Amino acid sequence: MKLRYFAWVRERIGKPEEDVELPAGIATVAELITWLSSRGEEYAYAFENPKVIRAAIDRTHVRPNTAIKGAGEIAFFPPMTGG
Amino acid sequence: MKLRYFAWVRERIGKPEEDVELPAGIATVAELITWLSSRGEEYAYAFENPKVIRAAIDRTHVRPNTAIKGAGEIAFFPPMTGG
Amino acid sequence: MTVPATVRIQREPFDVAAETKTLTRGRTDAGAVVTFTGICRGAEGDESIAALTLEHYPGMAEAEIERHVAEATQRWPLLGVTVIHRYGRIVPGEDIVMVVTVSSHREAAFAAAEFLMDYLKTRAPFWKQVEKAGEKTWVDAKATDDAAAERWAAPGRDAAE
Amino acid sequence: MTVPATVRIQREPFDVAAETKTLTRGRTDAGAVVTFTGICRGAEGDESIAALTLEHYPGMAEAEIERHVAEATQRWPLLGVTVIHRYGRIVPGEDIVMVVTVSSHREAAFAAAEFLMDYLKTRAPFWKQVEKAGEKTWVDAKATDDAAAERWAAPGRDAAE
Repeated sequence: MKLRYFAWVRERIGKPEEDVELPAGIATVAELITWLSSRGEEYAYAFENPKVIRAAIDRTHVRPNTAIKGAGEIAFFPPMTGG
Repeated sequence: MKLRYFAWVRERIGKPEEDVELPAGIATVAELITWLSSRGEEYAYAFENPKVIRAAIDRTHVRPNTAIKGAGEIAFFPPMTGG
Repeated sequence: MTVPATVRIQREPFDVAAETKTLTRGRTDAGAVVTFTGICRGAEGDESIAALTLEHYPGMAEAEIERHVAEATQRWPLLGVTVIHRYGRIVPGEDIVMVVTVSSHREAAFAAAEFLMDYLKTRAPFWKQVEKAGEKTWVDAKATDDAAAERWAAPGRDAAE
Repeated sequence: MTVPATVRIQREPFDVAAETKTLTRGRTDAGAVVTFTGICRGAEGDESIAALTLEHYPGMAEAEIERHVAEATQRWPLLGVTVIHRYGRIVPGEDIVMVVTVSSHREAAFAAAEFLMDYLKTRAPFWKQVEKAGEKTWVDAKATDDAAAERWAAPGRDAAE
């Protein structure tokens, strides 16, 4: 599964994207965040406040309880500040 | 006193402006309209529905019960349709 | 600080882009620019429009718009405002009126532009005559425009002011 | 009838006047044009800003804005919409984003432009980094922007949609 990171999430993790093999039992966006946080200091730092993290599956905004099954690309980023 | 007419008020009366000598006892805009209406058919036609007539004294919108004392120029016109 | 405010009543066409540049050129405190342009349409329902002719009350039109521009600069933190209203004969596709508002933030720029347009529609002494199939008729004032202008009224304010 | 709708995400500057002409040229049903331009300011409070750098999520940014443009054309009787959002490094005085809406009447043009700007601020995947005194920091999302976007939400609508 392809993961993409933007803005300070990208800076904290130290890379813009990566391919990961998910362990069994990770069903939702929130569970994916919890698992990523356990992968190292940089991830723990990026996701230290999960409430502010936004996610998109295949380029559509999703909520923490959205199922990730079938996702091609999941992105994590801070609240948007465009416009 | 100088009177000015605009749009269909002007067309119905047949002139854009005139100077009039007011008889005594005309104190408000509404009274002025009543007096003008009595001056001839064209005035009666212009002011046949006084509720839609708007007025300005010295280039400021006023209401029917506004006193006309001291006015230099009084204008009558239909509701505005600019913009 | 005085807010740059320009009001012009003219027969000639105007250039919204040039007016906008005049307001924003050389300043870096502007974060939001809203422009409104009102254009003469070529039809109303099924009836085609040959032209509009706008009559105005010279002197009062400027004064009335200037009063509302001054009110807008008091109600919202504006950095600049320009209002231009044309009069005379205007054919479909030609511009009639423009408003440009400049502010640090978008809310003020949008609100002030809408406020000014609502007031121009209902309070500025202009009257539109429309030419359709060789006949000229005066355009009726719209209740929806009065309602739009009403939403800006301060409580207890005299409706004729 | 399909409403002409253009969404562009680009590094290059844009020309609001040219984009407006593209939308209105040759048509006489347009009665109202509203443009919004968002500009990089040179200061925030007492601190001067050297530049903004905008990061975006390519592909999603276009798709997300296109979805909201489509929603705007369903909610209001629009005759045309153009949205252009820049990315990359932008210095004070330069434009960041523009929206043009065209309609027969002003209410629809104003409402659609405000709706699109509120959504761009809160939903389009762009992130601003600000350079002040040699330091780069990510701009925090504003609660006021979220509140502004909320006012357009249909009742019962999923906040994450």
